[in-house]
Amino acid sequence: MDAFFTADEIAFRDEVRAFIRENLPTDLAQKTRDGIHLAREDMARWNTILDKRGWAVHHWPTEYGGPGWTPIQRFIFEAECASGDAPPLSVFGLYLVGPTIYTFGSSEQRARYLPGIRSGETFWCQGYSEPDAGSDLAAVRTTARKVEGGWIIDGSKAWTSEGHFADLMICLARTNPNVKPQAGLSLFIVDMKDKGISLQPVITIDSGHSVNTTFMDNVFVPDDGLIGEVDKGWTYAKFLLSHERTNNAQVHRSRREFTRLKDLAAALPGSGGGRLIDEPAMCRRFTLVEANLVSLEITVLRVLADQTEGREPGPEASIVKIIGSELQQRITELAMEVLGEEGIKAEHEGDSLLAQEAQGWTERHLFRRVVTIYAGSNEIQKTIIARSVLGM
Amino acid sequence: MDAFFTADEIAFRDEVRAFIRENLPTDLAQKTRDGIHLAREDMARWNTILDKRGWAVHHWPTEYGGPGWTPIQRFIFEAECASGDAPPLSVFGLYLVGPTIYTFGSSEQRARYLPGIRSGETFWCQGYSEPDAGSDLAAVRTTARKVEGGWIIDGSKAWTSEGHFADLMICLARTNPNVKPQAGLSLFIVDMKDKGISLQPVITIDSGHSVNTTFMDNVFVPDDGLIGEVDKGWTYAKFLLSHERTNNAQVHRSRREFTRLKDLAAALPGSGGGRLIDEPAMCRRFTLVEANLVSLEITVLRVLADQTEGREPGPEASIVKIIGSELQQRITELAMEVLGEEGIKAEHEGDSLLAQEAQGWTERHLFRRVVTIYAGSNEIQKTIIARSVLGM
Amino acid sequence: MRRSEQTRAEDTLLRDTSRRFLEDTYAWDEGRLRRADRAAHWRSAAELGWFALGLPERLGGLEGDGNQLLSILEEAGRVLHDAPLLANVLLAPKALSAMNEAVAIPLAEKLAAGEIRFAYVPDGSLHLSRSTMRLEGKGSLALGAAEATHWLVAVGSRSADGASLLLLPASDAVRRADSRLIDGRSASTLYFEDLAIPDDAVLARGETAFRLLEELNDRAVIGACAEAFGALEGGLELTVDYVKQRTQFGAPLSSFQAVQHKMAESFCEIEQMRSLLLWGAVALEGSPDERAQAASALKVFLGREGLTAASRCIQVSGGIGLTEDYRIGHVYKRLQTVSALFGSTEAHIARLGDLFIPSTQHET
Amino acid sequence: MRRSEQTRAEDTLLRDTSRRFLEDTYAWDEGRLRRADRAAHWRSAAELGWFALGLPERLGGLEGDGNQLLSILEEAGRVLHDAPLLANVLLAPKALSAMNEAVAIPLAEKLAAGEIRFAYVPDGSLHLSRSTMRLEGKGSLALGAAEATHWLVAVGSRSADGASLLLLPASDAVRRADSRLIDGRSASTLYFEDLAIPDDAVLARGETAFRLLEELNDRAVIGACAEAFGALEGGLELTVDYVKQRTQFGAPLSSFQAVQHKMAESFCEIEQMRSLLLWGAVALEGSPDERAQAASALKVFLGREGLTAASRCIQVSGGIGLTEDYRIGHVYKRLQTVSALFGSTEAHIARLGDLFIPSTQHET
Repeated sequence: MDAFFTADEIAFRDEVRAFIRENLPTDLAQKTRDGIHLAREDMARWNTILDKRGWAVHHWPTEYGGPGWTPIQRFIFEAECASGDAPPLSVFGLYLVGPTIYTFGSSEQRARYLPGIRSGETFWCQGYSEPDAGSDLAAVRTTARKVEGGWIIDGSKAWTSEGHFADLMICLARTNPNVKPQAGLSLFIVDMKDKGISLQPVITIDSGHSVNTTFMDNVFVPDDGLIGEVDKGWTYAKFLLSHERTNNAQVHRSRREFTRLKDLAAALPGSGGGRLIDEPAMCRRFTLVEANLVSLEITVLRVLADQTEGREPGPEASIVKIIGSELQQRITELAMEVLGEEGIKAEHEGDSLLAQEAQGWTERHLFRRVVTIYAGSNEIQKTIIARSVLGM
Repeated sequence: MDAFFTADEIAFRDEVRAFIRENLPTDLAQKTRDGIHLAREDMARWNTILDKRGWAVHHWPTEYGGPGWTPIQRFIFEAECASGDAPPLSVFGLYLVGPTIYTFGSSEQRARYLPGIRSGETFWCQGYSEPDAGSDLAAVRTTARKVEGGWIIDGSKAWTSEGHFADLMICLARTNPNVKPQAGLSLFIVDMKDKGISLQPVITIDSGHSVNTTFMDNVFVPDDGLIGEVDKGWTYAKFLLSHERTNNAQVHRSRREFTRLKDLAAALPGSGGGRLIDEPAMCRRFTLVEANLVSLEITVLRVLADQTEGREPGPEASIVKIIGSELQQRITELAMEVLGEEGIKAEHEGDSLLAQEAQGWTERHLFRRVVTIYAGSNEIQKTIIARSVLGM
Repeated sequence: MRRSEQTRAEDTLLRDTSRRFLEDTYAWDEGRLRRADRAAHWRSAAELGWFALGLPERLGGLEGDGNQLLSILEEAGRVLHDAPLLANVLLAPKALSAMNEAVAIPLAEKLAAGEIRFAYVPDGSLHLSRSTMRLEGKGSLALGAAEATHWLVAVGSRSADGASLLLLPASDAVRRADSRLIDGRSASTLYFEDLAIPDDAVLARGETAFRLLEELNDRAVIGACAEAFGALEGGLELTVDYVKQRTQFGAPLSSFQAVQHKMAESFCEIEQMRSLLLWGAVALEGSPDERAQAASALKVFLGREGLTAASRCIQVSGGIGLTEDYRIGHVYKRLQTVSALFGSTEAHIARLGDLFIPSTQHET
Repeated sequence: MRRSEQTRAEDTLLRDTSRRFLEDTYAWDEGRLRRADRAAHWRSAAELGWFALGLPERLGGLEGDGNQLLSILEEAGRVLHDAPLLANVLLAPKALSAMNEAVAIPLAEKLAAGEIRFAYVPDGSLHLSRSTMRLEGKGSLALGAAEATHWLVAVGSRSADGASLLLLPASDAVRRADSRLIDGRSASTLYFEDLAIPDDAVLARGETAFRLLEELNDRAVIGACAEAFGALEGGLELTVDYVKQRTQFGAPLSSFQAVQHKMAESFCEIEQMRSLLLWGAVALEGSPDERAQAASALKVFLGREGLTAASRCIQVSGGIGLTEDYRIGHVYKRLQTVSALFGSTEAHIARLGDLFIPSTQHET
């Protein structure tokens, strides 16, 4: 797909690649390869390394520490990080909270919260979804009641990823029950160390713990913990979701994992004596996934090229969540076929290539059932396309 | 699948097979192989042959000339007819009109109309759908107005298959505009030679003419042309549709055509020098279709076994339309891959096996887009399953 | 011969008793695995006749037919049963039937009483030297091998030349790597390292063994698919009930056409699988070719349409479907597990291709 | 380099002019084929610069880029154009660029003026004897060969050894079997029976010819997919408009979630195809490997997702979608046609597999 990039961009890619080769600790790369739920300190280490180079908040404006890259450069950077097995950066602080704060927050909030995100010292989690709200954010029931000098928050939040090691939560709460469901919501910064907060781990079907239910009982948030104006939380939350449309495609992670799966299938023997990947049915399945992966990559690049060249992205931006999430599942489904009996073991013994690779794939395969559900289920995405794009 | 049949049933199959071998004229078998829209006289010839043996109306009760077979025997008979390339019998008279008349008609109507259907002399067409009604039969707008000695029918009917050579039509018309849409409909027998009837051919995407739009302008139907009671037409029409649930699966036609396609792919060379069917991708696709075809056959047999053994069929009866129609399309899609460039020619020259087979497959492939639409589109079928079977 | 799901109602007593017993003792519940007294449960199953059902009369058995045997496995699948029923209900009785009666009768008696337990060890790379009678190589994943008293070992299953079926007493002398599978069951890989095999451990050799190994493996496939089918059918019921209760955007999920159609599609797939399972049940006693076709068709359908049907159930359930505490994920994992055991989906597609589309050489 | 559909707006004049011209002269209408004055239409296309666009400046051409060339074919596809534009817009200019200038310049001039017409004859079983210079065998379906004045004939395209690219004057001496295709276009099979080929008809031989033939065929694939894409995109618009108007069960079809989601799925497939087409456009001038990948990926996508998208449009349209008078069936037939030309879907999957997953031998 080189034909899609300019010479400058290819030179940029080489620079990023060299930096990662020289600066990514090998143990971090190994940990990234091994599992899907990374520890906070591992993510923080890499964040700090990037921050030193000025690359940690690569999609933020330069005034908040961003490197001033074009969206295409960010694509290249992320692709190189993924293919070099760099740990993923904590998604909430960088992609969600940071932009929310520099767009809608006060200058005090910017000064107080942005540096910690940039350096990787502060970890955030998201408090949007609720047990009874699911994809329907307007149904949020958590309340924030005005008191002297601040707000009292009560309620519970579902699917708090990384909540068990986050310092702060960005939390959507109902401040006005007397208006339309969407209108009475506000956005707060909640300290996770508040004594009113308790977490219940949610074990997911991969048997891992990355998600929690968060209970908030009489949690105090001072006045300066309100982001922007009261009752405007819905607008802020929607703004952010609509401006990070290509993130959920997870194109770089898919490319990296697919490459790894290809390598694995090329290293394993097939039933006929040759390589597994050369068995006709296997080769055909890999080929079809590759064709879909390329088309996803280009679709994402179209969106980013529009942004890079100063245009509003076209309707293709609305499909990347759907096609990206379906592809992630196709890749892990193919992995299960490649792994065979090794893929159904809950733990893997021995140091064979197969056993080493299997753990990560099995976890990923199970956990990735989530990607067609979260961030607006694919059914909701299709309804949005039909209504907003096709005018139905 | 022999394990599914009793010894008696296998003996019956041999008897039917022998009869077809001895009695089906070779030119009729050839015509059946060549195209999809057969001429009236060809269907009639085979009907007459079967009638002499007492097998024409094989699913009718014995009192109206049926042979008294079990539903499983009928399955076997139909399978043998299909695999022996016997022409299809005219579906409307045998499957729709006959049962309607012997169930709801008067004894005069039975005496007058059933013999012609049995012998193949009379051809019927169906007048249910309308240009604006589609799958929504309750929206029928054709009216029947009571006059001295009969009724005057005005309106139009869509998708009148075989209307251009039918003698009679069974026609759903509104007799009472002042009740709920379903309640005010009646069923009439309309003479296609009436001067008020005009037909407009509808050329379908296979470029064939088997379908018409029928315009009825002041068509007179005598009183004895009303079937059953006035305003009960909806009930009669629904009764019939619900009692012929396995017909739309077209399992025998699919088996026959799939066998033929396998033979063709075994006779054609592949790119590697061997047989086309042995190319791995081709073999895999044939295998997957075969697995689906077997499961359809058994699903249909389950329904028929229930009927044979005196039970109401279970919920599996509601899926055969969906899975049968999807399979028909998969088979012709596979045929297009087998045919390659020959499959996209509108006409085929030469006497090569490929050219000879291509005409029928190309027509079928295009025309069969209809099977997921007609007789209650598959979307409607899914809604019915969700509501009636799953209680959603 | 049963040609319809409904004829199973004729086996009302068996099915109802099984279901009641399983729902009482094994109903889904997070604490179940810790609580269940596995030994007592096994004895109760024996008392219900589950292990005698597949044995012929001459071995003191009840001579049940394929549908009856599969109905037990299906019911066990519904509650996501995790004990190794498959080998003891469906495989061991067949193997014992093929043995010398003098040896088989006491074993059959103990099997029926729940006193011994068999595990089926599918072939991996096993080789038995005819001259030295030494066994080398490893087996494929064997469900319940760690708890078994006897191992039915498939050796050299790829050709009639090297094929033999062994019955070995479970032994700690054999290296065993035990694994918990993602669906909660236990399975082991057995490594045989130059193990001496006594003559009387060889139940069959050569062509006879080859045919018997094919039959055992087809039975394993059909039985495992019956368990998976039961799980899937229960999973659809659970999901349909859930979407009727769960409200989103002001309406029950079950009122959305997209959810309705997804469930209808899963229903279509499940009913087709049921059809193949009915075929599998009669084919258990049919010709080897028909049995092989039914087994592979079932396996392929399970690994494709079955998994799709299960993943749709997770999808419409939303977040709860991703949690370990909720049942539907375990249904999915059961299907995923069965889909990898006894030959992969692609391996069964290839085998089915050989059966459905004989090559020119075979034809002549 | 264009990396987004929207940058095509920079070619506003070209695209708008093309669309207006095509909608005026070629808009869908049952009588269109009988009415259109094909010769006059061709001259107008030449006046718009369609045939000069792909020619280099040194041959008097406009040196348009891949996106511009494909946009013409895409627009032609939208109106289901049935004249052989592909060979004259995208292939002949490339072949002429590879020729001796003295010969190429006058041909390029006539091509640009619409005075001559090329047809591309893909290889079937063609063989040119190096010693006798006799051509034997048949070509694959050649679009517009009956109306062409010149044939670009691909010979021995399977290996560098036997490869040559020929430019032959169309001749009645060559046996030609003309066919109407299901999408309304004309194509011919040419049978060469011991035809003497003059030396100057050979544009390239050996390795050079082999690479050129690959390039021409990839261009044919990419161009044909652009036409099909235009047809499909127009088909989706037509269908969405139709379901908004069509009422069933008391509501517009477009209000049913099942219909909405089907259209959204087709939209996803179409946008992915557009992405591959943007890749194809830049790849026209990229490395041979990248061009081959883009071409085969497009072809595979068209034959699978593209056809699925089109069949969904028929499905939601209901009965009218099955009639010859309505446009959507012709969209489907256009896609079906392109899917069978220039290598089948399975052939391109196999080729893509070789490109994406190099075998061990190639790697070493």
